[in-house]
Amino acid sequence: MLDYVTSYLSSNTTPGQAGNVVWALIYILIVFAGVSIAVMAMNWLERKALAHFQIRLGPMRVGPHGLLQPIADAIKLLTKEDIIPENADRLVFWIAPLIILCASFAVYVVIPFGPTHAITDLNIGILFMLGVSSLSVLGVVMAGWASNSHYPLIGSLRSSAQMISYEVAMGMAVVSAILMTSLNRSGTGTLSMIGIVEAQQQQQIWYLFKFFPLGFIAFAIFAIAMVAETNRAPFDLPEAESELTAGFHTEYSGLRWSLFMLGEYAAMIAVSSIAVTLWLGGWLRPFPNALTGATWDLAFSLLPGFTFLVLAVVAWVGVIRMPKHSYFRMQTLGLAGFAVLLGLIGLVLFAPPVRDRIQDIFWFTAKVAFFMYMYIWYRATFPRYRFDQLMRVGWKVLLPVSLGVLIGTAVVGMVL
Amino acid sequence: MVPITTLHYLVVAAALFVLGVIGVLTRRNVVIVLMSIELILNAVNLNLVAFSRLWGLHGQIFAIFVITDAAAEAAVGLGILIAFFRNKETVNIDEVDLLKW
Amino acid sequence: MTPVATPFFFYFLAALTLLSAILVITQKNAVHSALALILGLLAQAGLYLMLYAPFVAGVQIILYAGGIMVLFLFVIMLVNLERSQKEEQFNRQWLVGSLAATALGGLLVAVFIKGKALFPTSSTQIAEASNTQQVGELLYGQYMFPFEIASLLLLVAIIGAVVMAKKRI
Amino acid sequence: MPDSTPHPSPLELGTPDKTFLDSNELILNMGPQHPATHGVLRVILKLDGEKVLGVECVIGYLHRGVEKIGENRTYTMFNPYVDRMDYVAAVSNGLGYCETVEKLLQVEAPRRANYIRVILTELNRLASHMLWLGTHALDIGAMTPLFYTFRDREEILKIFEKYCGARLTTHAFRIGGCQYETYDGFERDVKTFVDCVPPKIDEYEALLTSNRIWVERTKNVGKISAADCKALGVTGPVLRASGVKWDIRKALPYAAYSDFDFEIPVGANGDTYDRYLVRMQEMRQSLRIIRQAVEGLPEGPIMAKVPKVMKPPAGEVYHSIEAPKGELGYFIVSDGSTQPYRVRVRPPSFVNLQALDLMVRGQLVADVIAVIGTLDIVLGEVDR
Repeated sequence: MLDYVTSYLSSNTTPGQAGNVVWALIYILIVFAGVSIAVMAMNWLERKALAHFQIRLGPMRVGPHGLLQPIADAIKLLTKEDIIPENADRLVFWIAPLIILCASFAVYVVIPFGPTHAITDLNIGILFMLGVSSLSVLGVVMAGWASNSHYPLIGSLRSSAQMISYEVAMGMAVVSAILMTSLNRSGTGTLSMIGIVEAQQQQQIWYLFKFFPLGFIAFAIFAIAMVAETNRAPFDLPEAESELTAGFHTEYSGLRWSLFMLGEYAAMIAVSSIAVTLWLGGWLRPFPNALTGATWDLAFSLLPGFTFLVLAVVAWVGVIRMPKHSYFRMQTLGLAGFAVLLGLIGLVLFAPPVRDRIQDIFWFTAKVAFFMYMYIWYRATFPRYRFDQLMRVGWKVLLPVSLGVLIGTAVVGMVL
Repeated sequence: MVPITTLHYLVVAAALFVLGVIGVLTRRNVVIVLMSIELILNAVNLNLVAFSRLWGLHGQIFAIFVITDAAAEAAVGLGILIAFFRNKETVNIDEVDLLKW
Repeated sequence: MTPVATPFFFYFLAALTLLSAILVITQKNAVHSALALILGLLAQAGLYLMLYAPFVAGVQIILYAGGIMVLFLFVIMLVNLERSQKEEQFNRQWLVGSLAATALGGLLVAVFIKGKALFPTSSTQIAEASNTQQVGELLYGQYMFPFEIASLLLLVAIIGAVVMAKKRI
Repeated sequence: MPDSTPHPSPLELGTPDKTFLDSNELILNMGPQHPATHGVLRVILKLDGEKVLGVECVIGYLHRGVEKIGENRTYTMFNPYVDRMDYVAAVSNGLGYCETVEKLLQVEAPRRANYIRVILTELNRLASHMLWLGTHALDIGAMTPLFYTFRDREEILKIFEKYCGARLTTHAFRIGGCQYETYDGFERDVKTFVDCVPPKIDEYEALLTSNRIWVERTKNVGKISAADCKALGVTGPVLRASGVKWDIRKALPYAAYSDFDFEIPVGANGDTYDRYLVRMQEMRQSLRIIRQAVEGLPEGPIMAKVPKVMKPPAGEVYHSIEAPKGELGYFIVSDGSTQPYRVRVRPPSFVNLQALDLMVRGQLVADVIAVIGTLDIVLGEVDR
């Protein structure tokens, strides 16, 4: 058993490539559990960050600083009555959230958290990702139709029109990044997610900065399109509550509604992962060219543990600032426990074997977290586009620009 | 267990083709007839890809062309359907019996 | 990468494909038909993967399941009439039609069994890892002209669909 | 000036007899329970796809018969009722009513009372505009300004609370002056507030004014020409955004407004963006007025001599003030008894709402929401 674990730890391929079913299953479990936890954390973080943007406190009651709020929410949603409208198409109504959930979770099969930390490495990785994530349109359309109500139907039509429109620009931007992978000696590019990051490593540049500003424009297009693709502000018109109440999931409640939310957040993380993989160097650490040498390597490898220690200190400050009243004792203890937990994780991350293994995951997660923060930031800042303006942006601005970038990348790549 | 050969795929494709043909011949709803046509195209695709295993990649290329063709067919077919529906308010294929209205 | 449990997955996916195809042609509600078709298309993508055609599988998912079927669902929602579900689903010649089609199927199977000997026993080894590159090279090399024709076809289809479906142009 | 443009014909409502796909026209009912109609307004939209062919407002869901109540109460007793019309700008309502009755009684409020009235009314204008900004931005999808404006509006309400004990329906003024002398520290509170608000307004503007999406959502949306405004009797910021420099505070000064130096911001295009800019400017001008008033706050009595039982001479009087939403007029007919013979209110929201149909024709559904927001209606005032 131990041998098995160690043999895995020293392996240099993903479980899927190695054809190791057991490890693949374990990985699938880890990744899906991790994503579910990340979604819950994201839920808390979004409410908290949004609240602080808006000079509010956000959840404060359930657990210290509302840390247990997502769990309370989950319990509430699970125990809620599951209402199916009288005239709804029950079968389709049932399946729709599952499709969205499956589509957004299936994407994680190919996301490379590290050179070996991926469930598998498909050689059509990015194609697979785009394809599977485009399947969630089906869920949206079905949910709107099955509810047998006007607002969800209009919401779902809008939503699917939006997702399909932005998929085009998104695909073009992705293609221009893939073109860059072929700029090596053998002249063969790759669609594999791991291959794309390795190409960036070989070319010693993140594609964000490649052929500046071409790579940057492609990235910007993708970054805009991915917000539209996940129906988030400022492109959240399917859910424009001042116009359509809640869009395609108006009639959903309880568990099924929470599946939609889970799917939405998982999709947000998934598209951010694509962006990170394609343009921000995936698991590669920042400044690999400028800050080289053993010292810098050590410093960067200590960063994950250090980050957790900082978080622990922040949490501990929270403990100190808790009101000294018996009423708050449980909360204080809970927060102290959380701080200690963070600190322990930080310490564990300093251990050399863990450190080496965990580094790529850390950088990948940090980059994705940046995008997650941007999502929240957009939501706090921007008003909502009108539908025709949204379509105009998608078709008349992003698509031509992405085509131009694609051609530009091809030409520059040929010349160089 | 018998190893899976190309013939297995061909039988599946043939069955799919037959099901598609049955759908086209028997259904009255235009939308489902169009979907049955997609089934037929898919059967062809499966055949092409299965053969590409024997004789190189050309089959796959043709499968891609067939998919393109299916997209075009679906778009035009559904466009016709909408125009038809607008005028007659039915999706019954038996009533598509006028060349011009 | 060698596929695991090939027979199992083959039979599973094949059964899924055929079952969903049967559902497509028997369902009363067009949306249910479309859902069954989507399931079948996905199962077929799995079959393509087993045939070492990952690129076609990807295209199948993106174009068919993500594109064409959404179009179908859109149109079904626009033309979904309660009436059409209540009326007769099969036309009068359904028995003749099914018999003829089954006969055709029988013919095909007979041909397969007869001509089994003609099949090459060894399949050519297709390098899966470079499948996409090879498809690309063929598509932009040998099949350049058909490729352009296909794009023209799509353009014509777009214009045609718009002309057909738009109320006033 | 007669209106030259042909007026839109009233909507012919009715369900389309064709099915969903084929129908060119779709009747959609928005409200009365809709998050974006600012209360219980019901709007019936006639749509061609997403394009609005016309709207019809169904009002009266909040009708309480305020005018009829006025005929059955003495002049003093009716005073608190007027606060319940435009509950967002209760102080303005009270000012209008008190001044009208004073005009009827032919008494003048003392100078100090007038100054206090101006300070409170302008503070109320700020509060009203802040609430408008927050909800308008929320309708268009920007969540954050709502919280910022409510934070700052809270300060105003605190001043109200300290002054008269109530936050929303203040009943701050009495016929003939004010009942309450300013509390200790009133001037300091107001000055602090006036000092700290301009950066806050800058903050709102930083979030919205040059925000591309905001500009795209509001520019050329809900346009209305000056001529149409005049023809429909539209007043307030909506009228000024169309380029008409009409503000009763300047044109027919009341209270102590003639003492202060301020400008009337006007727009040019009469679209939603201009109305936004005009209101933002008005907030700054209000601050200017408050500063002048609080710095020059005179000493003296706060109440004129008015009889305990008011029996104004028979006659009629119309008086109007510039409420945050437009011209708020009171028409009171007295028959010489203790109760008015007839009270008629000219509510700015009600009149401005009539322009909705004209403003949204040819626009999209999403614009209807933006336009309802920009009209800044309060249903309590529309329905009375």
